Amino acid sequence: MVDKTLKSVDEAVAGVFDGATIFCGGFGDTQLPGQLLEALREKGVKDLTIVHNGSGAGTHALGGLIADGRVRKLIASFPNNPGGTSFQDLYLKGQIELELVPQGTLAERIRAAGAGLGGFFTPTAAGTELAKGKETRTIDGREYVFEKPLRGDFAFVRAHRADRIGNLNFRRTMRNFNVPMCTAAKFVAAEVDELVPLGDISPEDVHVPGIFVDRIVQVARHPMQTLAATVGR
Amino acid sequence: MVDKTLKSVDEAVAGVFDGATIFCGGFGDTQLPGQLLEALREKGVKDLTIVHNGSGAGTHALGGLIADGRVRKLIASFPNNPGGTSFQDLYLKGQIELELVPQGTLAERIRAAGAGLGGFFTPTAAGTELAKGKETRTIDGREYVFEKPLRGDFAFVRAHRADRIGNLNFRRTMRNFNVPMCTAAKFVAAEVDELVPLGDISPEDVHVPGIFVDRIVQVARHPMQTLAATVGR
Amino acid sequence: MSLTREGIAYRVACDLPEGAYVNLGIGIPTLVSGFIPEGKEIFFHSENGILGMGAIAEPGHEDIDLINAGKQYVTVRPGASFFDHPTSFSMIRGGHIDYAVLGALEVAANGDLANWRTPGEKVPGVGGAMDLAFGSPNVLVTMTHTTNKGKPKILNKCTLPLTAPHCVKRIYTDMALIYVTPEGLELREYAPGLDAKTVQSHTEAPLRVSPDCREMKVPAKFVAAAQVAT
Amino acid sequence: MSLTREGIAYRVACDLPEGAYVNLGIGIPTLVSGFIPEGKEIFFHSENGILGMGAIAEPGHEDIDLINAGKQYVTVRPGASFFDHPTSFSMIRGGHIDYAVLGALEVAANGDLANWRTPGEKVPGVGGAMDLAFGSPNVLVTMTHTTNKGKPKILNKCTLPLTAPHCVKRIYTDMALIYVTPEGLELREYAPGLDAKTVQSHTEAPLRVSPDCREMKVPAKFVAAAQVAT
Repeated sequence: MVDKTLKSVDEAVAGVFDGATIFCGGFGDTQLPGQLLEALREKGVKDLTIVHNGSGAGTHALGGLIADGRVRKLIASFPNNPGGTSFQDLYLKGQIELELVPQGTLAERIRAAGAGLGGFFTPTAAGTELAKGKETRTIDGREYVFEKPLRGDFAFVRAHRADRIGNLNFRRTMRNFNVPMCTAAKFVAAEVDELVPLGDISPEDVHVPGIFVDRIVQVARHPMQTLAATVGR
Repeated sequence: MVDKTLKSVDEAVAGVFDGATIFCGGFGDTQLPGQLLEALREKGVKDLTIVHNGSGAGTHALGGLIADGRVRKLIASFPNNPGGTSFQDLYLKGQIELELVPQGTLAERIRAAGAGLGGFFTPTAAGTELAKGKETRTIDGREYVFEKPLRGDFAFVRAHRADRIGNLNFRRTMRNFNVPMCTAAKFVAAEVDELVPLGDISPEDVHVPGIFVDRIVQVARHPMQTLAATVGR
Repeated sequence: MSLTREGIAYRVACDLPEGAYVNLGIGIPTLVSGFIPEGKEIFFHSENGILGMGAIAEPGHEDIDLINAGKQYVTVRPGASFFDHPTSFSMIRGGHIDYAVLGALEVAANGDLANWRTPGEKVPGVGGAMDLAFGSPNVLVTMTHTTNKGKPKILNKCTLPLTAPHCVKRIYTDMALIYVTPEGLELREYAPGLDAKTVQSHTEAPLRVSPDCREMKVPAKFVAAAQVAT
Repeated sequence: MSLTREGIAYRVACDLPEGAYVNLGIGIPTLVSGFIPEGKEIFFHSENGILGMGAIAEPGHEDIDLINAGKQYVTVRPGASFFDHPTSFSMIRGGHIDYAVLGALEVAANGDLANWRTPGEKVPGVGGAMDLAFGSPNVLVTMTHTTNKGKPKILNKCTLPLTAPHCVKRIYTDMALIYVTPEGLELREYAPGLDAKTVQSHTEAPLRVSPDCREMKVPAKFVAAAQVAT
């Protein structure tokens, strides 16, 4: 019987190595795979490349990993969170690298890797400084920029429900980058609110089929990512 | 109040013009938008380009449209249904054109059009006769074929449930080409089993958001596409 | 005399037709949803995966898993849908979002938009701004007509890095409503108490005055004595 | 002596490891699912949007909306999922389908596969064959060793249009199990009652005999006196 469930987040991050490229799912800090990222912090790997929409606030999860100096490079669309972050401090000191990618291009590059494509032409950024040095092409009268797929060694995501074969289901706006990220990393681990018996997730409600997921761990949301912590109640 | 529902399939096909490119959703004949296609037959437009995975069996719906000589060209991946079709007869007589596209490439070309991309590189078909005359490129040591987006003037699909603003929900294997096709045509009409009040389809269960759909019509499946007709009961 | 921030948002809201699919950027654009009259159905898109977004969630009624692109806790309306990022940006880049209402730092006479990188900003961030500016067929800009030092923001040529070239269709400011046309900028409306000449004097790029040019019709509560802050 | 069609499918089934994601082509590959032992969990993919496909539906229990890529009414197992074509072919082309078991007309010594276009076929159709052949990291071919006229189908070079170059990993026939290696074809097993020399005599491409080469272990019911039909 296939069983992708793990007892602890430590097991899920055990294989991460120095220099790895890590997809970090979620959009906004409440949806980060906070417990997996904290386990990764504990593990102490370094020179990581992190792919995430933002740069992570505070001193836990992604913000903590960056504050600890474990991250060599961030690939993101919106790292300048208004609140100020560890990333911003390190970036201004020249101690962390940034590859800035428009949000839609970031999502599509990840999807392209998962879908086995060699790259695609997008109109976004054509004629702007974010297209500098990139191949462009005029197709049917419009200018496009060539973008290559973006692959990860590891993807860490947070989902709502999962079963033992790795099917994932998300609530509300939780899908975001998690869906493409699960398809495009060599090893994918999800922390979930709830582990349910096989068959409890209706086949129509599977948002990420188990084929894309290697390991599952049921764990409460990180205390700093709860509603109480976020809205101050 | 926005209301995309129509009373009849005739209204849904009213705008179709000679020479139009028509996306025909579904996979296999039971899932064709049979009532919309029959209405289109009735209308009598000609020189159509049809995009569909197969070529349609029998003498109703897609098979009927082709038998009537209304289709100038078929863009498909598997037009050689074992049972023999009107398409095959006309093709052998040189009376209909065929653009043969691998199934995954067909789906991805349609998706690319809906997603505003200028094209993509796929490994599929590199080095085979289906890549003849196409641009190829070696990316990270692998050969890829350049494929352009495929747009439709009209998309006709069959879904399970819909609401008045065009949200679509599908049962079981009904999603197939319908999902990308809805994103990539100028005018999209869906025939559905059931029209439900707004809010009855949970936001998590919307497979095609209403933004991609122009018109909805509730209509029973075409009699030739029912289980009784298919399994002979 | 000039419009308040709310006045600018109100004027945009008047122009959104029923059934429109609309993405609102941060700042003044966010206010637009508050001025859609009851009964006019508009579908608001949030790029993190919502169509049919409703109001900000009431305190005590937030859902931890339901946020908008600005990371605020929001609600959804009946008929809403959730989806992933590739789908959300397919909507944007594929031209399906009828209107993108965006803030701006500078707009040029040819519709060039600069809104993603301020001169003083040391850590850059682009988010979904470029995708929206390239993708939507109707990019509507809302901003104060001039900087808080009184310098024009509607220019012959943008000085800041572009978000997208030739993308802006209309400019809604505290002083005016201006259309971007193939023949250059066209002044369509001026704020109550102003006139075309005054608007031009705060605008670097030349304005053609539309034959239909008129004073903007907005409720008096949206008209302020002085220029509003950004 | 040679294997029956069921024998070929049985031999493939023995090689599929627990937890594998597998797509089965039409013909002999379809039979493979019938030989997975109880308790070995394999996930069958159907390119029209199913993962976790089960058996063909019993008469009277068909669901009009639940078909496989061969348009047969099928069932699903607990833990199945449904999805659209772009997602399904992302699985295939993205290398996520661990094993693609495909029929073949010809296979070449370098792993070239020809299975989509027969010489007599006047209306071409490719379906998902190329995506599977290019996408899966383990393309396993099942076929009769020779044509029904006794001509070899394992060749130095394919004569028919290719489905994909260099894609085949293993060839399962009624006579043998052959691995495609960078050094050419390697005979790993021969059908009960045959020997390496006999297999080579029905194979155009040269076979290297593996040091571990042995008689295939299959139940006697899967061994026939004569060659099976295609």
